[in-house]
Amino acid sequence: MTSYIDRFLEWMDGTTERAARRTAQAIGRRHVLASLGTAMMGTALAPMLPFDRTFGKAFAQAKPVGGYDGDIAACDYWRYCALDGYLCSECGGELTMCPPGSEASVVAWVGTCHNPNDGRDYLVSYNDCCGGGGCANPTFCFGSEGERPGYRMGLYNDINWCMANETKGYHCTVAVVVGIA
Amino acid sequence: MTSYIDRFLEWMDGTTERAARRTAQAIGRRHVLASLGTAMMGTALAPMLPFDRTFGKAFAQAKPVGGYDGDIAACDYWRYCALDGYLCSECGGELTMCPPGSEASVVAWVGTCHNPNDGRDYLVSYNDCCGGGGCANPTFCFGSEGERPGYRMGLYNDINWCMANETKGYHCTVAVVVGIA
Amino acid sequence: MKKLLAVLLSTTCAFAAVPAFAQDADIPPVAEETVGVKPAIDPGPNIFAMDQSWDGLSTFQVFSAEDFTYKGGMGTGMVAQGQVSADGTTAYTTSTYLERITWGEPDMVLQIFDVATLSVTAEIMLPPKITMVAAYEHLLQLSADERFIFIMNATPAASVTVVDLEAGAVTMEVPTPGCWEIYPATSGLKFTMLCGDGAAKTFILNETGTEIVSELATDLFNVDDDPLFVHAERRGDADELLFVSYTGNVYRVSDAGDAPELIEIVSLTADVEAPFAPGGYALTAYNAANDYLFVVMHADPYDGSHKDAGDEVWVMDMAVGTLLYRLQPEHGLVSLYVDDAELPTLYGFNEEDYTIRSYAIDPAATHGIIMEETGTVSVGGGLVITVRE
Amino acid sequence: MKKLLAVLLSTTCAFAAVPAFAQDADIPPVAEETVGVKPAIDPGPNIFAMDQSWDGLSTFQVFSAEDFTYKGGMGTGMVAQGQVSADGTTAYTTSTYLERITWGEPDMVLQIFDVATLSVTAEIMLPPKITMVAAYEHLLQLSADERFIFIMNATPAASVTVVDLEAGAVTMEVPTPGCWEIYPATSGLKFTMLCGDGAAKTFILNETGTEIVSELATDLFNVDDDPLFVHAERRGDADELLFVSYTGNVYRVSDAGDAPELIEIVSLTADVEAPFAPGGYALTAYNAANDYLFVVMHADPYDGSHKDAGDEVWVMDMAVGTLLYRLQPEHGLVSLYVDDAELPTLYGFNEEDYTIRSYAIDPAATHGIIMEETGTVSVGGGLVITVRE
Repeated sequence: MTSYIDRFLEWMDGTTERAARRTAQAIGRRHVLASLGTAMMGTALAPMLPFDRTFGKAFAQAKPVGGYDGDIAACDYWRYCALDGYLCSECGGELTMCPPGSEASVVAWVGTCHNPNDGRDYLVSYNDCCGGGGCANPTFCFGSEGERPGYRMGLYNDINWCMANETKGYHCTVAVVVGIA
Repeated sequence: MTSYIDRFLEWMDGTTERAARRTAQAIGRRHVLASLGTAMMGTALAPMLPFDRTFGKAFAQAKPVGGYDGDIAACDYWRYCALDGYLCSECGGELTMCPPGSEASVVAWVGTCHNPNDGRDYLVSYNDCCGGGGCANPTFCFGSEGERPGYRMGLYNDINWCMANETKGYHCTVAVVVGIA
Repeated sequence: MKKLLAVLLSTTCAFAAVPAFAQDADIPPVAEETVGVKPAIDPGPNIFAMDQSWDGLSTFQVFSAEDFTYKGGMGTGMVAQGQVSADGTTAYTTSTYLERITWGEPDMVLQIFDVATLSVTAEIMLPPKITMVAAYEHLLQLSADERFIFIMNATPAASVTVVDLEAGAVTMEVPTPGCWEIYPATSGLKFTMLCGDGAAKTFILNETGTEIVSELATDLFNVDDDPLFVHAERRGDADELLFVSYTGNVYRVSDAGDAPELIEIVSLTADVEAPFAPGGYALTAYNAANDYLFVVMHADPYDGSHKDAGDEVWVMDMAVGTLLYRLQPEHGLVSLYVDDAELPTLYGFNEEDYTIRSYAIDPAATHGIIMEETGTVSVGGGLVITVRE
Repeated sequence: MKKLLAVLLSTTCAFAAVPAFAQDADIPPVAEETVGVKPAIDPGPNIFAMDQSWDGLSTFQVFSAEDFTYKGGMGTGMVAQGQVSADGTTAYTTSTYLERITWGEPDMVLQIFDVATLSVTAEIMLPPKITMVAAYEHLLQLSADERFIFIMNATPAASVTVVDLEAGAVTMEVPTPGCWEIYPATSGLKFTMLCGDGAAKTFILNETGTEIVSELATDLFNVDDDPLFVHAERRGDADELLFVSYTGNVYRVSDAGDAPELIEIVSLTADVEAPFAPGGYALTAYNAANDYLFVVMHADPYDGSHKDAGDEVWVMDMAVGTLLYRLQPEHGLVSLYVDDAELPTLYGFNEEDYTIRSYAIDPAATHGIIMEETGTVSVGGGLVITVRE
């Protein structure tokens, strides 16, 4: 956690020197995103849903778990340790894929979650999906492990991470493993 | 009921000859309405809220009844026999007054309700209030006595009666006695 | 902004580049992933249901008709109506966007969606007259050949906006004073409406949808004594519409000619002693394979109960015009849809808990059961249910 | 349209002209009435609470602080923040209107409301950068003299938009990289922020709000080990801000000078054995008459529990810097507000059932009770509660 925050701080200070191996590729895809509505991996930045807006909404039925290393419909699934939002997997999307008709946020917040299956800690990017229609009966999860207020923007999960997209409406949130912590 | 409908039909057919004593006044006030946000009595036309959107909303606490001839917070209050909508009296307005910040619909639907206090049947105009903010915890009532589909527009309560206002957002509904049936 | 994002992106990638220090060396670590957008919904038959909002986003929801999975939603404006092409690939919505949500300039638009990608492919600005009303199937209707779409207006004066979908443009506004809902004919640019004087009226337009060629009315029903519900069914491919009245009569109306024609009135309740009446929203459904009309019915009707949820679903055999079955679903329903199979699947919307429920209908009661609940799904709204293969 | 309405109106009036045939001649009939608009809300102290929507209308709700009646709402855009002038007559909101609700051109606006009439009196278009985030008090702040208003932006780069309310215009955007939330000083065009490197930073602008005169940071806290909540209190009229940390420390910070200055850190939990920590949203409230800081606390904290509802409300006597009371409201709270009376009224938002609850606080426990629940009202949202006489 601390090392992640150090690195995040370096970015906040503008002092980071690390040139990422896939920067060019990522930027290229970001351009594609704007025109095609497909989207690429999020970034050092952060989160989303404000508070429980599920008031009065029914919870989703269980979904078949196939190929995942846990029940991705349950808020205690290991990747969701800092996820604050509706699960895209119940809004027409998948664990790491936004629903058709929406686009992935170009910025995202990051959590550091412990995977009980292999004992490792992972950096998980929580991208919001932007635009599109509403969900029908999504599970709302509200994890805040390692969460910090907006002064550590990349760890902040109260904010709409569609903020840097042209399409700014919040839809749901995906959880994407972007590295080992 | 039937005589009302006859008269409504006459209007629908464009055959009515009755010149109303307050037409000029009413029209004058309608013009005021547009500029000042105050509003006048509705008309031969009709209803409003589609179906129960209260799902998941708490019901309002009882309000003191003073001067009214019944519990105006209860959906079985006699005037509400064809009211389909949120009670404005619980949205910042009163039984016949829209909440501050909204405007009364310039058209409205009409119900014929029996007043158990005096044994008379009354014509009740259900005006929607338009614009303004939302309600906090309003009672939703859904009466359909004498209601007809849109082919009898003035008796129709599934439609947004803010349709003829410049401000078209639905807020809540008032119940105004406009005559004896 | 672009520069900033480049930095951000590089920072994330930097994280990913940090070498792993595995806790459990036997298990390979989870591979790095990339966020994406699911390019299309999964194939298979779909249930469409409109979740209307009156102060924000309405969603035309898409569920799998096989396992009730939520496939996603088409986001649209306030108080929306929805419609789907016969082949299920294209969806249409009309809705209102106000500049300041509850006030300000209204943009009233027809939006066309590609169902596979749940994406808007075109938007056509409409005269700002479209009716803002609960979801009803016949407020937004395609012409038989799906080249035109008809849109119900109320200002409160009633009219119909005609849009040429090929040209992507409004062709005309048909004045339809006192008439409501649109029942397009099986061919041509022609539709029938119900009117406030108890007539049904057929409007025929020229083939470019720019002129009224004919408008002829026929007395059909008594608005005071036996008003018709505006939700109606076409009897299969026939030039025949089936309307149900508040008191439980089924009106068979031919729309083959230039004017509507009453074929016959048959009663649902004639042979039933206890008082029952139809009620709900999309309260009827027609199954072509068996020539059955399903109707939501409630006991002990009273003036104003015509939108109440029904305790029973009655089945009329239209071939003989008699009541065949009285089915008792476990949950009260306000809207129905049925497919055209010989062993039909019936869908119902339960307004109490906001669910769509499916029922296997076995007319022969092979296993002793005519109606069996087979599934349920929570929805945002379901006053109109549409299913497409 | 005008002609049509004239006909409609005359028709209605015709109804009214029909002579009455009284059923009970002894009781005079109900007089004809006219629909109207209530010109203003009833007088008296008000509770303001933001009901945020992320896909439609947000409402800045107004309740009577005397009897909890709903006086009405100020309708505004999506993901709104709200603020109220010291005298309670003027309200401010910032929010986002997207052309197509979830997509399209964003109008990000400051709207100014007359509280009495719940009406928009002015709207100022903002640079489309305002942060779309849960309701927090210090994202939208008035300058001490209420001539300027400060608006938090995130693109995600942080900055503050400054609006001159007299001129009705944006004067500048202050870049505030890595810093968050706005704590205006008691005088001048000056505010302090918390920053991601653990500093607090004071920004001083020239008197027209067009230039940064000074920006000085001071190391204040450890973001990893003892992060501060961004909800904070001013200690009465003093040039002193009170921050609470995740682990339960109260940071007293002076903003009297050009740079923030740490006065003292005092612990809420030092003398408490069982593990407790602060948590919630507007999780603190300050009462000037008694110099008390109220803090929502929850038992058995863990990494990530800092937004959980609190089981207890702890009261720190700031005069001596020690924990004075541990109060146990019946319902878990996430946000507080307290007035400045000697016998204060405390307000709390219960996220479980979406209610605001009021509590009479009697520090002397005259009747043996320090905290007594006195009222409850259902609300659409209450993460920030504001009360004005």
